[in-house]
Amino acid sequence: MKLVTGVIQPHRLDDVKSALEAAGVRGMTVSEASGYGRQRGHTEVYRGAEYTVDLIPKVRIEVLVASEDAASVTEVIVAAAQTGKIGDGKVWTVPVDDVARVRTGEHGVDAL
Amino acid sequence: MKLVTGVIQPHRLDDVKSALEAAGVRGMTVSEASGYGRQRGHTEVYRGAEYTVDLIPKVRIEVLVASEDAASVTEVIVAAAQTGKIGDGKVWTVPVDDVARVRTGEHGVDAL
Amino acid sequence: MKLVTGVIQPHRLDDVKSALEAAGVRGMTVSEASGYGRQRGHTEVYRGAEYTVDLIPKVRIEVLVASEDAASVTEVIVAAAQTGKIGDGKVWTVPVDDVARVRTGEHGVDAL
Amino acid sequence: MAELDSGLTAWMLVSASLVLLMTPGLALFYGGMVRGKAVLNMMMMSFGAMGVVGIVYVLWGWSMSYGNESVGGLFANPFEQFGLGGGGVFDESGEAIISDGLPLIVDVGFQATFAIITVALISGALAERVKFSTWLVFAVLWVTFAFFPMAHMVWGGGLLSGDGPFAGIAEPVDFAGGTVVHINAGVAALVLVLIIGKRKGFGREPMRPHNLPFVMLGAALLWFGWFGFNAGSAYGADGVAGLAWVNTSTAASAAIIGWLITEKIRDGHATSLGAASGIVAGLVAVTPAAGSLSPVGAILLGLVAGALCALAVGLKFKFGYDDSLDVVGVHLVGGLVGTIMIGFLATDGGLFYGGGFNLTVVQIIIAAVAILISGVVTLIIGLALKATMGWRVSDDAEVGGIDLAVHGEAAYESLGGARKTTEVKA
Amino acid sequence: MAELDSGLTAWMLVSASLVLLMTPGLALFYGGMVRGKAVLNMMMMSFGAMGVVGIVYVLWGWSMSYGNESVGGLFANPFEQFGLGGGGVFDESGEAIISDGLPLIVDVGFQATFAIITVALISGALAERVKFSTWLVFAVLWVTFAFFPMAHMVWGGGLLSGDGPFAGIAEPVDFAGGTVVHINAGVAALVLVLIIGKRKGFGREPMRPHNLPFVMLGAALLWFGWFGFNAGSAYGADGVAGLAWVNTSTAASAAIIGWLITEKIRDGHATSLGAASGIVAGLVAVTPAAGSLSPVGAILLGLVAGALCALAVGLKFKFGYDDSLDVVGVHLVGGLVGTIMIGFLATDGGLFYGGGFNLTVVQIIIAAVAILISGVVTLIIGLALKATMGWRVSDDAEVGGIDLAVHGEAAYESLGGARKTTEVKA
Amino acid sequence: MAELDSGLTAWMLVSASLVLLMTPGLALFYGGMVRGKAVLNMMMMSFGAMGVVGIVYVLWGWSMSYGNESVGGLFANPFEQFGLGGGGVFDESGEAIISDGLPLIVDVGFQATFAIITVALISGALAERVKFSTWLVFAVLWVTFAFFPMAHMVWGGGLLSGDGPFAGIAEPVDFAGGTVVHINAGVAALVLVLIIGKRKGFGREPMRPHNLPFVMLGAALLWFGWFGFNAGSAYGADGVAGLAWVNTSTAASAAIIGWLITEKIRDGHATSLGAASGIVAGLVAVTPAAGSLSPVGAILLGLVAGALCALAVGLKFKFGYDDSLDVVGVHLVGGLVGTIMIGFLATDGGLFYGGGFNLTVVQIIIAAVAILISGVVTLIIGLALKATMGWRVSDDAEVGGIDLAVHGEAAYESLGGARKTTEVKA
Ligand SMILES: Nc1ncnc2c1ncn2[C@@H]1O[C@H](COP(=O)(O)OP(=O)(O)O)[C@@H](O)[C@H]1O
Ligand SMILES: Nc1ncnc2c1ncn2[C@@H]1O[C@H](COP(=O)(O)OP(=O)(O)O)[C@@H](O)[C@H]1O
Ligand SMILES: Nc1ncnc2c1ncn2[C@@H]1O[C@H](COP(=O)(O)OP(=O)(O)O)[C@@H](O)[C@H]1O
Repeated sequence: MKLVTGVIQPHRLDDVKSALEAAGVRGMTVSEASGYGRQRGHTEVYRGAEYTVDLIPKVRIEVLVASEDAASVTEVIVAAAQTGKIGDGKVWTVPVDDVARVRTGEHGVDAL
Repeated sequence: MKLVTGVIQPHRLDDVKSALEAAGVRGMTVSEASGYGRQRGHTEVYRGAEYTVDLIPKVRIEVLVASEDAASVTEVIVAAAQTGKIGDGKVWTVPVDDVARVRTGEHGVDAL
Repeated sequence: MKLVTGVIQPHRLDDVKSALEAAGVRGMTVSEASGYGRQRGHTEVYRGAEYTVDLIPKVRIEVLVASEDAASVTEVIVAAAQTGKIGDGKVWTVPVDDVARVRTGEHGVDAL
Repeated sequence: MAELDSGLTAWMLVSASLVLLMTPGLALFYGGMVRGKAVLNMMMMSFGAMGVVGIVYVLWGWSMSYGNESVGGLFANPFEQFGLGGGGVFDESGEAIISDGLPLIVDVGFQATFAIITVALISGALAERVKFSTWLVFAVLWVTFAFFPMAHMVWGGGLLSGDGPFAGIAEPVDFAGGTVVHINAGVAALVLVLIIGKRKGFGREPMRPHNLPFVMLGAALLWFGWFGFNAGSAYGADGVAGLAWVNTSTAASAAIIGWLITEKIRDGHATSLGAASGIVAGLVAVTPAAGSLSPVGAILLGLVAGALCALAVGLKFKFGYDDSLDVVGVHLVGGLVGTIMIGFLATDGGLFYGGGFNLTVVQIIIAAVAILISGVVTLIIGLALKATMGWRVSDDAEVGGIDLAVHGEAAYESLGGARKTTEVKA
Repeated sequence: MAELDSGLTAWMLVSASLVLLMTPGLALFYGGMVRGKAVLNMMMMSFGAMGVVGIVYVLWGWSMSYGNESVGGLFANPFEQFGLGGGGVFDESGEAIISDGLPLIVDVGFQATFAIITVALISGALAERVKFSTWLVFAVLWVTFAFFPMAHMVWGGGLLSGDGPFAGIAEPVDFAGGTVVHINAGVAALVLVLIIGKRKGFGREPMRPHNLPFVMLGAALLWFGWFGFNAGSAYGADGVAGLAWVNTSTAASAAIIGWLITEKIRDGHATSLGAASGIVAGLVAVTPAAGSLSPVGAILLGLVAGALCALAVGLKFKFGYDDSLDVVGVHLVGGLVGTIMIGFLATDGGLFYGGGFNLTVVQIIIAAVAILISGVVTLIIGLALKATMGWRVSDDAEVGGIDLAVHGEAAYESLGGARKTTEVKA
Repeated sequence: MAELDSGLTAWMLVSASLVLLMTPGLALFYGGMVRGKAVLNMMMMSFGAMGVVGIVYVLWGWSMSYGNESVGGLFANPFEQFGLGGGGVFDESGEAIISDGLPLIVDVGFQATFAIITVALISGALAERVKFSTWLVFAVLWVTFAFFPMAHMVWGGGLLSGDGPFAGIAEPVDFAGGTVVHINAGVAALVLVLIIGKRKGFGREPMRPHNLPFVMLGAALLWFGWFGFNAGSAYGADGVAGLAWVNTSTAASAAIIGWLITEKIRDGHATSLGAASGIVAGLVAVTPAAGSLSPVGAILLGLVAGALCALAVGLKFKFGYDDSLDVVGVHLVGGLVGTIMIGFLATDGGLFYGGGFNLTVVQIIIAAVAILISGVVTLIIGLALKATMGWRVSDDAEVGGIDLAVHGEAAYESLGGARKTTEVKA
C-alpha cells in the first residue's frame, strides 16, 4: 500500500475532494498546513511596521491507497488542484507497510 | 525503525495516550486533522441554508518505534481507540530510514 | 527522494527556516503539532482545579529532498533547532517513491 | 420652553452614547458572520462610516436635516448651519440653544449617531468584496443625498412628515426610524448588490459565519444600544420613553421566539444565528412603532417580524442576489413589517383599535415613497461609482482574503514565520 | 407624588438598560467557560431566557410580583394586571401612571430585566448537556412559580418583606436581590444538577474554559450592568444611589483581591478566571447590602466574599455534583455571605455598629425561608420535566458537541469541506 | 447649592459607570494586540488595577485628591478623609453631602474610575514580560504618589489649577484629564520601559496582534466610555456636556480618518489597527479640550492627532525602546497635542480666536511641569521596585508564554491531552 500526500491551495480542497470521490476514493484525512516556497508571501502592516509573511496557508490531504492506485490518485489530485499559479503545491507518495482499521481491527487493503 | 500513524476520534486521545504509556512508548507527536470516510458528516444550518459538513474532526498520533515494535504499537492504538462505531479511524506504518534527536544529535534507535 | 520531517520547538522555527534557506532548500511545509515526551508538561489552574497538560506545542516541518541531501538537511535542522533543553524534538527521514508538482504536473526531482 | 430639563438632557446624552455604540455592535454582528479572511474589512466598513459620517454630520448633515431653509420639503439648505454655525445651535454668545428643555447640541450628537448606523447597516450586503475607498466615498455621498433628505422629509417637517401632503389621510408615524433608517438602508442594500454582483462562489461554496459568539455579542450590543435609539426618540425622560423602552425590549424577546419557532419547524434546529437575527428583526420592526403600541401589541409585532424575516432571508438564494448578511431580509422586510403593522396595532388610530384603514394607507404610502426615493438615489450613486472608482476588489484579493489584500492585516494570529522586513517609516 | 421626576426617570431607564445587558454579559461569561463545542448552547440558554421571560413578564410577571391582589403574601394574582392591563400601569386614558416620580412602565422594564437574568444565572449549572426545549419550558415554569413569588414576598409587600411576619425581629434587608436573585438561582442550580446529573467525564476529563478573554469581558459587562442593578434599586438619582454605586464597585474590587490572594496561597497562581469570578462574587455579595454599608464595609464584604467563594467552588469536586460553572459556589454562597453579613456590617442596625443580633437573625431567617421555598419549587419542576420531556441530550450529542447536535451550528470556522446541500426553504 | 439635581446626578451616575467600563475596554484593546500566549496577563494588568486602585481610592485616594488640607498645592492630607470619613462626603447623620446639586459620594465613584483607567493605561508599555506582583505593588505606589497628587494639582485647587501660580498668565485648561491622565500615564510608560527593558526578540521577531476584532471592540468600548469621561467632566447635564459630547465623538471620527490617510500614504494600507488606534488618539487629544473647542475645531484637532500619533508610534523602532502597545505614541503624544492645541483652538482665549499666545504658553508650562513631576516620581518607584521585587519574569516564562507561567492558564482551548491531577483543595 501507499500513502499519497498532497499539499494544495485551500480553495481547491472542495474540488479535489469531489474528484477523489469520483475516482472511487472512499476516505482521506485532511489537515491545515502552511507552505514556504517559490510563491511570494504577503505583507502585513501593524502600526507602521511591515512584516513579510512567507508562510502561506495550505491544506494537506492524505490518502491511503492500494499500491497500484498511487499513480492514478496522484494524477487526480494534481489535475483537480491545478490552477497554474505558483504555489499550487506538491503531491508525493510514500510506501506503507501496513494499514489497520480501528473499528474492526482488519489489516491490509481491506482496512482502506 | 518505523513511523506508526493513527488517525482516531478526538475523545479517544486520552485513552490511547495512557495505553501507549502503559506499553512503554515514551514519546509521540499529536496534531489535529479532519477525516472524510464512511462516517456520515453532520448538518449545519445558517439562516435557513443547510450545509453538509463531511469533514469530521479527528486527531492524528505519530509514534516513531523500533521496527520490531511497530506491530504491537499498532495493536495498542487500535485497542485503545476502538469504539466500534463507523469513523474510528486508521492506523498505518511507514518505514523510516533514520531518526535524530535534536537535543543531542543522536541517531537511530537511541534517538527515540 | 526522501521526506525529512522535523518536530521542533515553535520558537526555533524562524532560525530553522533561515538555516534551510541558507542550505539551498527552496520549499517546505509547516504545521502545528503537540508533543508528548520526556519534557515535563505544565500545570494549568482553573478555579482551584489543577490540570497537568502533557502535550506541549511543537511545530512540524516537512522537507522533500533528493535522496543524497537527506542527511545534510537533517543536520541543518538539528543544528538550527537545538537549544540543548529536553523537548527539542526529533527529525526523521522516510523514503519517497515519487513527487509531483501540482502547477506543472512535473514528476521526480524536478518537482522539488 | 427655553429652560433646561437636566433629567431629559441626561437621558439624551445617554441615548446618544447608546446609539453610537450600536455601530461597533453592528460591526461585530456582521464581522462574526463573514469568513475569517474578511472580518476586518467587514468591521472597517462600520468603523470607516463612523469616521466620515461623524465628520460630515457636523459639517452639513445637521443643516441639511434640521435647518430652517427647506428646499421643497426634500432637504434643507446645507450651508445655512454649516459646521453648526449660523445661529441654529449656539446663540451669538456661543451658548447652546435650548429647545423643549434640551440643548440642541445634544440633539446634534444624538442625530449624528443615527446617520452613522444607517450607513453602516448597508455594508452587510457588500461583505468580502468591495473596495474600501469606494465604500468611504459612497458613505459620504449616500448619507448626503439619501439619508439627510429622508431625515428631513420624515422628521424635519418635510414631505413625509405630519406637515407633508399625505398627513391629510392620517398623521404618518415613524417613531424612531422605520423609514429613515431601516427601509432606507434596506433598499440601498438591495440596489447595491444588484449593481455590484455576487461573491465568487455564492450559492455554491459554503459561506459559514466564522465566529458566532461575536454575532451574538453584536446582537446584544445592538439591543442595548437600541434603547437609546427608540426610547431616546421619545425626547423625554417620561412615560412615553418608558413605553418605548418596554415595547422595544418585548418585541426583541418575541422576535427571538418567532424566529426560532420558524426555523425549528422548517430546518429542525433553533440556531444561535437565528436568535441573534431575531433580536435584530424585532428591534427593526418595533423602531417606527415603539411609541404607538401596547406591550401586548409589541409581542405580536415581534412574533410576526421574527417569523417573516426568518422566511425572507432565504429569498436571496431563490432569486440569486448576494445580500450577504441579509440587510434586505432583516432591515427592509422588518422595517416594512413595523411601518405597516402600525396601521393595525397603533392604540391610537390603528385598525384593531377601531381606527379604520386610514393609518394603514398612509403608512403604506410613506413606505412606498421612501422605497422609491432611496432606490433611485442609491442607483445613481452606485452606478456612478461603478463607472468611476469601481466597486470590486480583484478576484485574487477576494479569494485570498480581502483583509490581507486591502488592509494588509490578518485578523487572528497564525503560525509563526513572519519576518520583519522594512524599517519603520515614522 | 404623581409628578414626574425626569432625573429619576432618566436614571431608571438607564438602569433597566444596564441590567438588560447583564444577561448577554453572563452569556459570554458562561460561554467562554465551557468547551468550544458547547459555547453556542451555553449562550443560547441566556438568549432563550431573554426571549421567553421577556414575553412572560409583560403577560403575567408584573401582575404576579407587584399586583394589588396578594395571595397570602406568597404571590399576587397573575390575571389582575395581565398584559399590563387592569389599570395598574396605565390609567384609563392610556397615560403611564407615575408613582414616586417614576412612570410605572419604566419600573416594569427594570423589573423584567431582573427576572431574565435570574433565570439565565441558573443555566451555568447545566452546561453542555441539557435539551434546549426543556430549558425553555423550565424557564417559563421557574420564573412563574419561583421568581415572581419570591419578588412578591421580598419586594412586593409579601411574606419576607418589611410587612411580613419576621419584620417584628428587625426589618429584613434585601436591597437589590440577594435572596430574590442570587440565593434563589443558586438553590435552583443545586437542585437541578442533582436531578440532572453530571457531564460525561466530569471529574476525570479536563473541562477547561475555551476562551478566557470572553470570560473576562463577560465579567466586565456584568460589573457595568450591575450599576443599574444595585444603584438602580435605590429608585432615586440621589445619594443613596451614589452610595450603592460606590459600594458595588468597591466590593467588586475587593473581591478580585480576596479571590486572587486565596488562589495564590492555595494554588500558587493568581488566575484570570479567578479575577473574573471574584468580580462576580463581590457583586453578588454586595447586592443585598449595597445601601446599608459604608464603603469601608464594602471592602470588608468584598474581601470575605472573594475568599469564601474561591474556596466554595471546589466543593463540587469534593461532593461530586457537577455545578458546571459554579452557580452554587458563587451565587448561593455569595448571596448568603452578603445577606448574612448585613447583620454585622449594616451601618444602621448591624452588630458592628451596636445594633445587636436582631438584624443578623432576621437575615438568616429570610435566607433560610428563601432556600426552602426555592428548593421545593425547583425540585417539583425539575422532576416533572425529567418525567415528561427529559433533561439530557443523548450521550452522542453530548460527546460530539451539543452545538452541532442541538443547534446545527459550530461556533467557529473550521477547515473547509462543507457542501451546501438543500435548497433553502423560504 | 445644597439641593439635589436629580438630572445631573443621573448623568454622573451614568458617567461613572461608563468610565468604569473603559478599563475592561482597554484590557480588550491591549489584550488583542499582544500575542496569544500573553493575552491573559495583559488583561490581568487592567483587572488587577481595578482591584487595588478601587480599594485604595476609597481609603486614601479621595482624601489625597480632593481633601481640604492641601500640602503645598501638591497633594492633600490622605488621613483627613481616610475611608471617606472625616465629614467630607457624608455629614454626621450619615447623609451624603450635596455640592452643586450632586451628592459628593457620586463624585467619589466618578473620580475613582479615572484613577483606575490611568494606572491601567501604563500597562500597555509592559506587555508580555512583567511580574504580576510587581505590577500590583507599582499600581498602589504610582496611583498614590503620581496620580492623586496630579489630580490635586490640576483639579483639586493645587499647583497647576486656576488657583496656582501659572494662572496669572492665563487660566490653564484641562477639561477631563489631558495632563492628569494621558500625559501622566504616557510619561510613566516611557520611564518604565527604559527601566525594564525590551521583550526578547523585540525589533527582530514579529510581534503581531493575535486578535484584531478584540482590538476594535476594545477601542469601541473606550469610545463609548469616553462619553462619561469627557461629557461627565462637565459636571452638568447641560449644553457644556452636550458640546463636550459632540466634540469627543467628532474628534474620534476625524482621528480615524487622520490616521488612515497617514498610513495609506506611508504604507499603502488603511488598517483596522490604525482605525482603532486613531479612535484612541482622537479621544486622548480631545480630552483636555472637549469643553473649549467648536465642533469644527474638534475635527481639526482629531485630524492632527490622528496623523501625528500615526507617525509617533514608529519612534520606538527608531530609538529602540519597547513601548509595546504605544502608550507613549498615543497617550503622551496625543495628550500633548490636545493640551497644546487648546492654546490655538480654544474659542475662548485661543490664538486662532484672537486670544494671543498666553493660553498656549500656560498650556505648555502645565504640560512640562506634569512631565517633570510624573517622570521623576515614576523613576523613583520604578527603580525601587527593580532593586527589590524585580520587574521581569524569567526568560523561559517570557518565551514560553507569561499566561501559563504566571497565571497558570491558557487563554484558548487547545488540543486535548490534559489530565486532572490534583485533588481540588477547597
Ligand atoms: N521541498 C519541499 N518540501 C515540502 N513541501 C514543499 C517543498 N517545496 C514546496 N513545498 C510545498 O509546496 C507549496 C508550493 O510550492 P511553491 O514552490 O510555492 O510553488 P510551486 O510548487 O507551484 O512551484 C509550498 O507552499 C510548500 O507547502
Ligand atoms: N483511504 C484513507 N486514507 C487516509 N485516511 C483515511 C482513509 N480512509 C479513512 N481515513 C480516515 O479514517 C477515518 C475513519 O474512516 P471511516 O471510513 O469514516 O470509518 P471506518 O474506518 O470506521 O470505516 C476518516 O475520517 C479518515 O480520517
Ligand atoms: N517516539 C516518538 N515518536 C514521535 N515523536 C516523538 C517521539 N518521541 C518524542 N517525540 C517528539 O519529540 C518531542 C521532544 O521529545 P522529548 O522526549 O520531550 O525530548 P527530547 O527529544 O529532547 O529527549 C516530543 O514533544 C514529541 O513531539
